[in-house]
Amino acid sequence: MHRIGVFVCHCGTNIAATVDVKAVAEAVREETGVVFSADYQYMCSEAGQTLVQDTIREQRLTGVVVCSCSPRMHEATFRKAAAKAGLNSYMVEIANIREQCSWIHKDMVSGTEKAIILARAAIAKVMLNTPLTPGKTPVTKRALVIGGGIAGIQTALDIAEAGFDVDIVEKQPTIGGKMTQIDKTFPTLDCASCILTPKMVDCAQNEKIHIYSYSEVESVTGFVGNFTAKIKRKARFVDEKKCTGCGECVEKCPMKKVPNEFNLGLDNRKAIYIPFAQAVPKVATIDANYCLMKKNGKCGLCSKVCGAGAINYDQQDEIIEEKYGAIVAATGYNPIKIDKFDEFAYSQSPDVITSLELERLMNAAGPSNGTLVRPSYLSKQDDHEAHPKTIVFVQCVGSRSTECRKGSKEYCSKICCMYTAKHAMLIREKYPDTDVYVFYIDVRTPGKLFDEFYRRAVEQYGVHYIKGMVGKVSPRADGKLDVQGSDLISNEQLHVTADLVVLATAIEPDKTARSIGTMLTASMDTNDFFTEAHPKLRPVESPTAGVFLSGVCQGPKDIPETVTQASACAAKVVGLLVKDELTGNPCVAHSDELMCNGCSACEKVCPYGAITYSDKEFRQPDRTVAIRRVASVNPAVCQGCGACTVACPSGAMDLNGFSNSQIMAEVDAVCR
Amino acid sequence: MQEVKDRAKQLLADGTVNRVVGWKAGEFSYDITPAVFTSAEEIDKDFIYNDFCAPNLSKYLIKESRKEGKLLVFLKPCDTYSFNQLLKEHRILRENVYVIGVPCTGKVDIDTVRAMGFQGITGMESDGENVTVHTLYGDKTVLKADTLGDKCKTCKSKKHVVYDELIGEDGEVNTDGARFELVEKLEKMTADERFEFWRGELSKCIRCNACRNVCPACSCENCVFDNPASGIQQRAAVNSFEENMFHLIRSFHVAGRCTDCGECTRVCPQNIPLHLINRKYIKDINEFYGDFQAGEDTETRAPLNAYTFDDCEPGIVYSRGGNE
Amino acid sequence: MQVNGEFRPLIVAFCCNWCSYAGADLAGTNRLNYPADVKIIRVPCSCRVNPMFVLRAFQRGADGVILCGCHPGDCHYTSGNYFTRRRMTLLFSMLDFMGIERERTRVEWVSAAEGAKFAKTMNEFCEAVAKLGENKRLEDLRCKK
Amino acid sequence: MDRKEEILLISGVNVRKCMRCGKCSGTCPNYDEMEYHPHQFVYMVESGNIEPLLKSESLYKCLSCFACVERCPRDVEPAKIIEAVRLSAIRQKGANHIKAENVPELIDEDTPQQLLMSVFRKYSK
Amino acid sequence: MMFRLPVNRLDDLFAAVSAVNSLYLPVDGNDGRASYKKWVEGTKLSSKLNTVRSAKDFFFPQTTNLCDFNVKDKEIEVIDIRADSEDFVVFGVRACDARSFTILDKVFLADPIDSYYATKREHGTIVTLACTRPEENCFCNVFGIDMTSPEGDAACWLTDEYLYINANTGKGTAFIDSIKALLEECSDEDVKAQQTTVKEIAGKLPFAGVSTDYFKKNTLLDIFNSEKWEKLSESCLACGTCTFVCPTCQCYDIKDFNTGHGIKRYRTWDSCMYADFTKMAAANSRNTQMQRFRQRFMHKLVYFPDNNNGEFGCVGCGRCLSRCPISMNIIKVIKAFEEE
Repeated sequence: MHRIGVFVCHCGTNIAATVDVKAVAEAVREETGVVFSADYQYMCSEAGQTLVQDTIREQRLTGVVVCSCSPRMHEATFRKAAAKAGLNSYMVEIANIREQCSWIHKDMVSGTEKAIILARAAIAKVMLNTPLTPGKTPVTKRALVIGGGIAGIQTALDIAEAGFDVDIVEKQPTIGGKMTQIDKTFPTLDCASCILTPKMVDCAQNEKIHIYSYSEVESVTGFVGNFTAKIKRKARFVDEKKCTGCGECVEKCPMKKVPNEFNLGLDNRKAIYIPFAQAVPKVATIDANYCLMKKNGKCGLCSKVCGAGAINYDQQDEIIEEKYGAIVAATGYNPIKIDKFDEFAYSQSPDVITSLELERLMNAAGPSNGTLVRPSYLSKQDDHEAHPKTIVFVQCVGSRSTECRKGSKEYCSKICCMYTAKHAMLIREKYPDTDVYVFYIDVRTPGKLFDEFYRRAVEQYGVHYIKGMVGKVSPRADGKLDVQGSDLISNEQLHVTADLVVLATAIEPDKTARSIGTMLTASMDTNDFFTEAHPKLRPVESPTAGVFLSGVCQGPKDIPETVTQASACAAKVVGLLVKDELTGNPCVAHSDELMCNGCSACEKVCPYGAITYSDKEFRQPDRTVAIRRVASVNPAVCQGCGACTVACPSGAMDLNGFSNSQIMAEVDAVCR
Repeated sequence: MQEVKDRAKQLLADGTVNRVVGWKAGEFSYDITPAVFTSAEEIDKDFIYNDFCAPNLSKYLIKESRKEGKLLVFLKPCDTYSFNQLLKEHRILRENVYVIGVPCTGKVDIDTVRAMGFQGITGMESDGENVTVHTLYGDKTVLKADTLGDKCKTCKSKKHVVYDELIGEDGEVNTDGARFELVEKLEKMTADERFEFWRGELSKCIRCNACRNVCPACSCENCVFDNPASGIQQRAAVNSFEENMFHLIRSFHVAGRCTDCGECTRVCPQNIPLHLINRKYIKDINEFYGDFQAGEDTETRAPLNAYTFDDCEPGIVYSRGGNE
Repeated sequence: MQVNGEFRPLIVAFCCNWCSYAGADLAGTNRLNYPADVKIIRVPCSCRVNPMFVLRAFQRGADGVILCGCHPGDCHYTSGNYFTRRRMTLLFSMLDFMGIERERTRVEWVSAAEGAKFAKTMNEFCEAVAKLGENKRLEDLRCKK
Repeated sequence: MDRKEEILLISGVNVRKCMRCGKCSGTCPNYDEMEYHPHQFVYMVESGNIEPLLKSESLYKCLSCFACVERCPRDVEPAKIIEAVRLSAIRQKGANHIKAENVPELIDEDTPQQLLMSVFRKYSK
Repeated sequence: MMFRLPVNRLDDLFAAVSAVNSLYLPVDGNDGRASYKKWVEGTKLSSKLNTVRSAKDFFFPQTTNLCDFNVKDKEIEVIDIRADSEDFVVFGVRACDARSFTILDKVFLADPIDSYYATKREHGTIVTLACTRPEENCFCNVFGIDMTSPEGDAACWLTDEYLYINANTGKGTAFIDSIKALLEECSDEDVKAQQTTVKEIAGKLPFAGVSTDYFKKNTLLDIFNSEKWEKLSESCLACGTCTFVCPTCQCYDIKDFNTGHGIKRYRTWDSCMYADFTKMAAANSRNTQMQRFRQRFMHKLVYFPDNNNGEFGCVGCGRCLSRCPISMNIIKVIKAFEEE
């Protein structure tokens, strides 16, 4: 039998001025199940709460309705109060007779009448409430960071700083990511390696951080606080523990013609290699596709010269299983492939390059040792034609474009305007005799000191910015490039003879992001960027609890922004890991297996991947046993939106705290 | 069709399947019953496939495919859509089913024939073009096209979307949109006229559940209308509200899943054009969210379990005509 | 419902907890009037609203039903209101198809900051429904007093 | 229907998709011959400033090579707009070009009927 | 005593009856199917053999409000909502449906009497109409019903020129008295002639020779345990179509509906084909569709005759034959057993 107590708050005159609170208290006393009702000056006050608690004890209440201000104000207050008096906190309902009644109505009669109806609805609902206990799950105090670029590094460092173990999984032989390939950073023009490599070293030396380089995440199971990941450590045929990174093996390796991915194929490396001097871990890796020993079993030079005996041609891939409380996606980006953009002749002329290639050409550790040369002259850098006299930069190559057939992206890649200004400026500074043209659609420079930077390129360095787009680049027989573009300001078609054309290529999420997203049941947009839990308020969390986003995998961003987000992400991870156990929201969905059809409709609409299916045996009414596919909800992952309850045609899915019967009881009560 | 019979016997004989789900001849030519055949003798005696075999067999597979051994089922083009949809919802175990697609040129509907004025129909024969009707009061031959039921008059597809083998030629998907003509006609009426129309139709409902029980999309283990806990359990259509409620909720539950097989209207003892309700959903979905045919494949997300950022707003309903 | 010889509609408003319910609270905080005919039912997300709740409200005597949720793109649960949008578009289109007056149903996106919009929406909706008069087409006579 | 609507209808182009990058004009092989350039066609049609285009020789200078269509990053298809403006100009003059009663005298054994039909369709209102 | 009325004066007859009591008769709908409608000026009698739903509806409607009650804590107030019943006439009932009342009466008028049904029976006058063009589905003769001389309070025969009418009961006599001004007394020759012709057709009906002997000769348990049920029921959809169009099915369920300001207790037709039919607290007494399917036919062909001097619970109206979605029906069941 229900024993409901109803408490009507005056809220001073806030409610009492427009609602006859005594009449409300009296009216609800007539309701079936109500054994007590009272009005009181301030229900939320210490005394008001004591009144509730005393009544719960004296009247042995099974449910409490407080008619007061919005539940958004004091629901938690009254729930706590009830719990202290021994009543389950979810047996409390609030009737909002202030914000949604007394404050909007002027007339005492209709105000009172509505307050009574709202109270009845709350009573009808509380009669169907069931005591709920939030589930508790332990938290594994270790984080996994997928991707070891600047985003992953910063996130890992910050998590480690807070005292938690963190593993970085990086698919390349070294951490560092794209930033290692960049020469200088805008808008300060300081050297990228100079600021990045100390952080890489910090990672290596931090005892809380474990780096799995040359490794990939194979699978992830579990949920927030309790993930299990399988990590594949790809065989690098060099024992990481023994290798000292001396480079003797690289020196001796006879296989010299391997395209060097670090320099984007502008030069070559050996079959055994260390990507670059400051690599972390500084360990050699054998490229099995080129190694003579691996290919035909003849050579073994590296093994012979290795003093540490680190070479192991028989090394196998290794799978490591580890438990994590939180997972960070920091999978980064790549420039898109531009071989379908025939108009820019990228595939036809070596002197048409991407901006990232330009970074390598300008870098002291690059293929030209920092001297800007036309790639066609890389092998004859002394030639007087080697240095480009006229350089054309083309903006928005593959960005802001709907030409999906070419691999274009509809979004703005965000970083190109700034790095192009940087490139133009650096070139004009170092080689003042060079003419630099930048064809742009718009110049977008929001950011601290960004527009000033761009204006400096124009005003101090004399870079020619042309509002218009390049329509066509044609290589000439003499190796020069005819660039034809429009100048929309002067309404002319321009023809520039250039020595070098640099394409500001769009960036896209790394190809591995999609499969990692699937593994993590983290939602992604059509461009394969990870989706945030909330675009404004939860920008570094995935909708999947326990999965966090760091860096460009969430959307294009520059280095300062990446680092900001990486640290924010770490803060969120730490906020999770610092807890010993997670207290769930008990208002979650649950499936009645006896009614479930296993149709997967609920799974399709769940934004959190909280629903899984399994085949279960059921005793049929005719006493035979049948196997059916049924849904179950992981209460630790479910956030309680209720989308599944409506998608479910059989009504097997229901939501605690907002059940079908509760809402319908409220509907009935307000319509009575 | 002897070929169909022979193939069934062959597959039984070579052990590919241990039973056949097909159609069984009745007392007259038109009272066909879905049945399970386990031997060549049974097939010889009772199996039939002709222009009167309207029942869609796919829903039986929910139960049948969970039994021991593999079964053979014959599916007409429109039935294959239901089959696919049930596969998509994990209701049929595909590995236990051998599907043979059989051709269909539209099925003769007994109620349509009766509505043509025939009484005491003791038998019918179809040669594909014409149907000869034998009655207690004499014989007469009519055009087969005039005898088709609602589901066949506006056939959506003669193409089998799933099968292990095919008997006869595969046909084409019908894209002429003719099936939406009646829906369009209703849309053009005033709200009052539409209300009168539907009140007139739905007030005939006797809540026998034939539409629900025959519907391949209504495959719930326990229907909300049978479940006292659902809050909307109904034993009978007590009044006009409950008549509306049943058909509104039922159609909403199958929206985006209904393949438009037309069985609901075919079986309705009160001749209520229930398929129009489902077709309205299909038409709306096509117009609002792009063309979608439930059961066309087993992968595409149902329109109600999907969204795009720029879907139309519900206000689109208010900006359309037909509100005078 | 007749009050002093004047027809007053009964309006059931389903409001999502995170945006529209907060928007309704804000309307209250700012003392923005709207008719007492509106009774708000709180749901976690607009996507919690089952079509059967809407029909239930009409059955029990509501003259109009309005759903309020976060603006598309702002859903607390990322995607809930996108499903609501499809579901209710189709349901309301069907009600219209059945000849139920289309002005009796509405979906409106109201953010937590849009107290004024909430009040304005409710005023407009009440007026529109009042013009239609009593819900006769989806009523359940048993529930009439 | 006003001129702009007519052109948009004929071409089927959504000029609002243009982001003013100028790549069409950057790519146009007959740029210098034209008084108005592809991007201007798009812009001027969008702003309804169509009279100058109708009077300009540029209409007939476009080679219909479709380079602009191929290169446009937003799929605006400027050449179709130019073609539509051209058609619009022809239609405007149309009524004077050929009348039904003139057709019989044009018929001779060597002229395919189809040609006459298309001429009739294209050059009359 | 036979009376007649020229066919062209049928409307006058209906008008005269309607002037006193509500009159219901089969009317063609726009879909060509007949259903009972209340007569108003302009209503035309259907030319169809029979209605989709049976005349049972008038006496045992699909739903009946039984009473209202209000609950306040532990107090219950019961309100009898029955209004005074008015007399009514159902015209055009066929022989099969007329017989169904004999069967329903045995259920509802046996002790304890169902007062809701009894009241309706008391106030209703059934005027039957003899069949002239039976359908292939008709098999009333299997149960000894003569379609040419229907039961009911008064019976009618329709020829091209006249409507003949003859009273079977006191109520029927009263009915004829009430419209006597329109009628003329006549001989029964024309009626006899029509009966002879129609009986000849009836004798040739496809099911004229179907025998029910099997169900008389074999024991309940033998029939119950027969293996045939499995096969017969395998494609049953478990819908209630057969039950709801059946003139003799009489099972119902009692439900409460909370209106928000009181409880309405009502009864509705139920079907033994439904999974939750006679569901009890513990479970369901019939767990499989085979058992439920068997129940319906056992009831009509075995249980009911066992309790009612061998009278079958079926009148052969043929509705279930034409309406079953999967064309499984009582004739196929009878024939399957008779095969032995």
